[in-house]
Amino acid sequence: MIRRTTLSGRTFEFPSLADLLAKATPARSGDVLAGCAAESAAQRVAAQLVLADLPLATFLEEQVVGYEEDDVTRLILDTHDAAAFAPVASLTVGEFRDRLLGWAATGDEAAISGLARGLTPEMVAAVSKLMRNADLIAVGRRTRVVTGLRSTLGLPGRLASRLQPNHPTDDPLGVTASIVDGLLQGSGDAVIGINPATDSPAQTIALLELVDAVIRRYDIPTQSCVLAHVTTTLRALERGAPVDLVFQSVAGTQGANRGFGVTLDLLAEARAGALELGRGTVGRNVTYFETGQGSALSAGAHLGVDGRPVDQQTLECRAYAVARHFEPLLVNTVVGFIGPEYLYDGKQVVRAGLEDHFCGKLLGLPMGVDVCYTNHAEVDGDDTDALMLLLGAAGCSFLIAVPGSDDVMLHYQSLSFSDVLSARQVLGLRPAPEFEEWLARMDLLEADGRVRSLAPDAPAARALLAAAQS
Amino acid sequence: MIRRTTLSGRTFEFPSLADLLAKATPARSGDVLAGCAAESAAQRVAAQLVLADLPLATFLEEQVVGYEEDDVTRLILDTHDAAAFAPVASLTVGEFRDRLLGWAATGDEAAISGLARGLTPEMVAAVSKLMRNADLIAVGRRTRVVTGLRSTLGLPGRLASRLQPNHPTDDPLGVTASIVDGLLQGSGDAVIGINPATDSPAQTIALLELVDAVIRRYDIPTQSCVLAHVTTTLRALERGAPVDLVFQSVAGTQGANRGFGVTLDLLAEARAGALELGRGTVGRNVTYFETGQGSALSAGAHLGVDGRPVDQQTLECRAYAVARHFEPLLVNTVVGFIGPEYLYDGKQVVRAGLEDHFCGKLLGLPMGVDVCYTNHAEVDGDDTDALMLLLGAAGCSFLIAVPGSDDVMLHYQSLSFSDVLSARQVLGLRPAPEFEEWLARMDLLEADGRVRSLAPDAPAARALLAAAQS
Amino acid sequence: MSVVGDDPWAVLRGATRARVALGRAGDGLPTARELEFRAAHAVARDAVHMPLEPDVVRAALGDLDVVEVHSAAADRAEYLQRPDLGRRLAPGTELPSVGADLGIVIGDGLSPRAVHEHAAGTVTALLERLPGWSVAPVVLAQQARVGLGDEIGAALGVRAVVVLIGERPGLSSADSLGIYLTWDPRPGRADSERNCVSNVRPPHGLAYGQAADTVAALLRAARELGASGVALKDEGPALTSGAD
Amino acid sequence: MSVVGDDPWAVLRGATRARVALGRAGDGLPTARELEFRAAHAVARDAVHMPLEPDVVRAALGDLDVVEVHSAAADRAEYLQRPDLGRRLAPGTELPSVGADLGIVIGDGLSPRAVHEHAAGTVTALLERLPGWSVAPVVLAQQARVGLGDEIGAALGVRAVVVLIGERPGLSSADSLGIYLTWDPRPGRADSERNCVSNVRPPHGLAYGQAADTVAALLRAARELGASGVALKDEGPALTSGAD
Ligand code: B12
Ligand code: B12
Repeated sequence: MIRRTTLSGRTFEFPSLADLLAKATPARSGDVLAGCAAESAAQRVAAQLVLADLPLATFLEEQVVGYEEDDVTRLILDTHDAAAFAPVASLTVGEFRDRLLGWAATGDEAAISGLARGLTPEMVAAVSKLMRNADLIAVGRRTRVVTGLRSTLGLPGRLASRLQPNHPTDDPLGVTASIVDGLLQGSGDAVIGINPATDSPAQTIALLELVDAVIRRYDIPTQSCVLAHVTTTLRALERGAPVDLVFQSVAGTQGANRGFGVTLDLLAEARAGALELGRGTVGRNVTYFETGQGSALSAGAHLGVDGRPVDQQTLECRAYAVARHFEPLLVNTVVGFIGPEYLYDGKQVVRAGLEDHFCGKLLGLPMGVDVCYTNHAEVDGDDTDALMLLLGAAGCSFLIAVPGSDDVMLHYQSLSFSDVLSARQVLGLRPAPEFEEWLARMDLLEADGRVRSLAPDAPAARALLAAAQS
Repeated sequence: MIRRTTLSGRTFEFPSLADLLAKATPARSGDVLAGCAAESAAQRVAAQLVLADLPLATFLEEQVVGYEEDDVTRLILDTHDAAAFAPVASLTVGEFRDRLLGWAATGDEAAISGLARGLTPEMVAAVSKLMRNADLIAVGRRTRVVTGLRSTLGLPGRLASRLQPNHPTDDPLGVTASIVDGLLQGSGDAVIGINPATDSPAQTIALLELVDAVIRRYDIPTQSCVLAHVTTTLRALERGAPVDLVFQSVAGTQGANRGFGVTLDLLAEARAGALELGRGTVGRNVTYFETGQGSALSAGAHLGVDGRPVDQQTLECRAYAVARHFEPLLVNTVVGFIGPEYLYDGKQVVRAGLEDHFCGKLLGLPMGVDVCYTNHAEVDGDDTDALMLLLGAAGCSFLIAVPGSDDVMLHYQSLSFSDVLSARQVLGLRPAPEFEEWLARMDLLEADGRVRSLAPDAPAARALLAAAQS
Repeated sequence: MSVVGDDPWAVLRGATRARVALGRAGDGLPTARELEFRAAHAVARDAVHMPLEPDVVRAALGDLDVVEVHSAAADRAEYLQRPDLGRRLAPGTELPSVGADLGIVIGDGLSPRAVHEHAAGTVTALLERLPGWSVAPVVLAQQARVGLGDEIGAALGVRAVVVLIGERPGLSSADSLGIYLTWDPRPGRADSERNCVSNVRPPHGLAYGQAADTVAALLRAARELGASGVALKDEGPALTSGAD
Repeated sequence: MSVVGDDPWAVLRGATRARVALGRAGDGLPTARELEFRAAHAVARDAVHMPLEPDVVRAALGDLDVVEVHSAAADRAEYLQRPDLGRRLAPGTELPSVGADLGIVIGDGLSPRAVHEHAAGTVTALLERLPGWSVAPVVLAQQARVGLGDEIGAALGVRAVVVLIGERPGLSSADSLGIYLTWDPRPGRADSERNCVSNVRPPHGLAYGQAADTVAALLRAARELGASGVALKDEGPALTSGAD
């Protein structure tokens, strides 16, 4: 269906829903690469004007990626909850934005958070395209998603972090050193999550056992994860390894997931395996997913109805539909991870990070962000500082942190442990409650709740350093 | 004095203090224009390394702009307070950064804020160049500068705003309409400040009387300002006009101030005139200054010792030394105001806004920011949203706001009245206390302290709308 | 004095072209207002890059003598990045040294549209108010900054120069003309040595006649004083009589 | 097992090249650490743009046959913006259809330095472990992405292709080599149909021998399975024996 509008004397036409969404998206290198980006600022605004007048319900009738050929679309439509959708069913996309901002201003978290299962990724992507950064933040912070396994995540006034202790050869001592460094700086309440350098099940099991031992030794209320491919984690499960969380990278089309070597069934199977272990104390969320704009295009699986390219932000939201089906403990976008071909510079990374957080949360996900950049992109620490603090203000569930911002295995810069402390301090945020109590027990907190800067011979430091010595 | 260092095998030399400061500055189009920007990322880091090891006291001995030929330099050195400097007198620039971050983390506001008169602009510029955005914010929010005239500004947890009701022909009705619109949205606690379209003393007086009448009619605890040239304000003072605040744009060199048509004596004379009127209730700060990176270069007055260009951020800090001498109620940088030749894009505007805020405050100024952009720069509302929220987190004293972000006389985009509401909401900030009470008295606040969204026939709206009808 | 209609907010809207009474969605702008704003931003950005069409201005100026010049900034991209070049004439530019009382420069500045729409009307109104002043041929300058008038004025040998220039385009005001006058123009003049009349843009900004009145008065006073700038004030009455 | 010296933090520092035990200034990084970080960032950015020097690689490969090719991305700027072009051969590229068991592609990827330093050593170690495998001439590819191996492998007519490619340069790891192997390579293969061995970068990353052991084992298993990818797992033991 062709939609059109006139703006200062020029007529703009949008031949399909996918095209309309793509043209309405803020500028992004990945959409230029896909050939679907707006050609001018005027065309972009025109698309936003048309989009604003579109009834939300349109997205239930008209598809961006076909129902027959894509299992993500089927998942979205088949699990759509009409009752949850009812409060906004009669609104246009523009009215939906206004309604969200209204609820956010009055602090009506229940109204916003109750919509999740009634919203489709395309609806959420659409409304985000009409929002400025401040809107994404104002609504994001009033959307509540609480999850738990051995710590509780997503509570108001809290900001958790994933401790990411990667090592280029998965060396146990090296990994342990980074874990200790992170714990000493109050990191790890979301998860201690290692990307394994190799794909071997034996290695994955070794790492799982290593982190499990640290967690048990110090009785830390958190969970571990080894971010191997889900098929590798399945083998670890078979062999009785201590798997807290099943991890997988997911994307927004069936084709892109195939490129990642995953199907919905495989994910369900792995989740069932982890659930069975019953390793949770405060909750039963046993999956962890990573996403990021550009992955579908990178796999050449970004085309929708009639072979038209779908913009990367809409596809990213569709990945959230995959994730939410498996009731995750954690989901994070890895926002500047791949490179400049998808998010060119700091501006695009900041915008995408805020979009992803907002959209994920609105869809009901416990949303975190890996605020990061590669060395071939036009991004630096000033940009990640800005995104980190904006996400803190937006009520982001958790951030990823690595020693000194430098991941020596994945080769990119994420936040450092101290960056997260700085965000908590500036915004008055605290760690997950169970973990905060643990920090206090370990004598790692000052009277004012800040994480102490310890001398190596302080008893607390000595206790934890022992893990890296034994 | 030539300073040098070696970085991954290459030697970098910095022939003068001005050159060292310039090369250490984050990338900025204005420094490229002036011919003093770093030529590579490596050169920039090398300069930062050298700068980090420089004793702070160096800036008392070695000048960037000569003492003999520049009255701003003389002002800086002649009013330097050695006792206030004592706590940091022995530190290098790098150690100074560490010390500031340490005090910020423990919340020691007194230690930071007490330094102001002991610091020179060059010291503050130097340390800012070593800081990331998050550092500028962490320290900025722990630097306390409180001023007052008829409202109190700079208190913790508060964010005030200047209501800027400009009109292309200074039409009284038009100006009043914008004032009413702003008041209805809780704006104006810092000042109701009009840029007059003309330079005529008669016009200036007419506008002063107009705002004074509104303020008296509704008994608003705030102050007015007509931002005419100080010589025009002097004539208005002579003619008995109700002048709350003497305004002037100032810059960081004697030459640039000459280009603006001002001298230190002229500013002192005008301040004395306003002080004499005794129009304050809660304080006696009667001056208001605007600054902004690039103004000295624009006036061709950016050269220092030996005719070497000085970077625009260092010059901006020198403008703060001019401002602080006159005990201002308000100072703000107009951070994206001139155009892309000085601050190219959103990244540069955000960085410069945070630098200016931090540096101004550390020097003891009641620092606000006009978060803005022109239509020839690569900046948009997403960038200003980010800067606005980051400044809110940084404890910025006030922001400038105009109807719908669109200044129809100065032709640029600043924040809108509702943007400021959104910043207050997201960050939990409140207006100046006297003004907040007034809002409550006028029935403009909800129970939760938010500014009401009023129907035009609500009594409060009707009361204020009357001003635009009479 | 304004009449209140059905919508009391109309009082505000009728009084100014500023974006008043937009309403609110929570603490943000309603979608419709937000998108209007974005559309205006797209249009204003285009206005910066629209080229000056000399023939449009020449035609509007009727039979006034016109000389065309170019600043040292080669194109729009260079102009935006190098204001210094916009203040100098292109190398090799020749101008007749006519030695008149007044030189008039029309420069594109940041809004060629302002020049297309308002330059000729303003010049005509100004010349009407300056009987007895000898005037050099009008100089039409491309990629011009205000300071370019200094070099042009000196080359023409005029006692004063008036520069009419496109002000940077605003969101709702993409066609605003600024007038800068400098007594005894020569390279190196500071901005404090000029006077400015801005926002010429009928019907929403200053009318040609109003602007010309002020400029003519300032020129006469500058001739008295032998200088322009901060010492010289527009001592006319307030622009409009006021609403109360 | 590690020895504790005077500084107990040395335990952490000695165990990993990750930036552990940096200390804190308030809640931020101490100035010295912060500036080290910025310096490393400047160096890593340069590593992306350093060009591949084919002669360096050829010399290190000794008398192995080498064919040079270029992807469809004309230069570094295009390569960074157009990953699709980095996965295709430049138009008109000709390769001999040799029909061997194995093709080896060395591609600059995002770190030519990784290729200069580690490609030849890895190839040598791998070939030693594959007695009896027929091997096509080594293809040295500029502006290459991993997927380029599919088209090369198909053109060479090999049963499997191994791509050695410069991983994106990290802050402390600008020379890391990745190895991707694909059974039955042809354009259109998904990444799930390959296997990967990464972080080849002695002494801090994987040693050539370790990497070659894994790749050789995977190749043999792929031949069994008739496929590579997620179904094929490296069933070797954990890399290091563990510290406890
Ligand atoms: C960038 C990256 C990605 C991107 C790839 C998209 C892109 N356009 O680049 C994304 C985020 C999508 C990704 C996903 C995954 N990745 Co990955 N990825 C990397 C990373 C950080 C850099 C790769 C690089 O520099 N390549 C060089 C450039 C020049 O090549 P390129 O052609 O531009 O990029 C291609 C390859 O990077 C390839 N690729 C990327 N990851 C993987 C993983 C596998 C198993 C394979 C076969 C191919 C592959 O996909 C790209 C597009 O074709 C490496 C870490 C490292 N040190 O190298 C990990 C790494 C290669 N990935 C890894 C893993 C495990 C995965 C996942 C399987 C995780 C998961 N559990 O789902 C998924 C799915 C991969 C798949 N089958 O598609 C592991 C591989 C471990 C191993 N020995 O098998 C690595 C080493 C990191 C780690 N240790 O965790 N990855
Ligand atoms: C940008 C700007 C500035 C910049 C100029 C630097 C720069 N590189 O552009 C800064 C921030 C430094 C500035 C300062 C001041 N400005 Co101013 N400025 C403007 C603005 C917003 C746009 C000008 C424009 O588009 N010019 C067109 C381009 C193409 O010219 P340009 O060569 O690039 O820029 C030159 C002129 O803009 C000139 N200029 C700028 N402001 C002024 C003011 C006066 C009185 C003069 C003579 C020249 C002048 O300086 C620039 C460099 O030579 C106008 C508003 C408008 N609607 O035009 C106000 C405006 C011109 N400024 C005004 C004023 C009052 C001032 C100040 C005197 C304020 C004060 N109290 O100190 C100061 C000092 C001016 C001086 N003597 O130097 C008034 C003039 C009123 C009047 N009729 O006299 C205006 C109309 C705004 C207003 N109503 O308040 N300004």
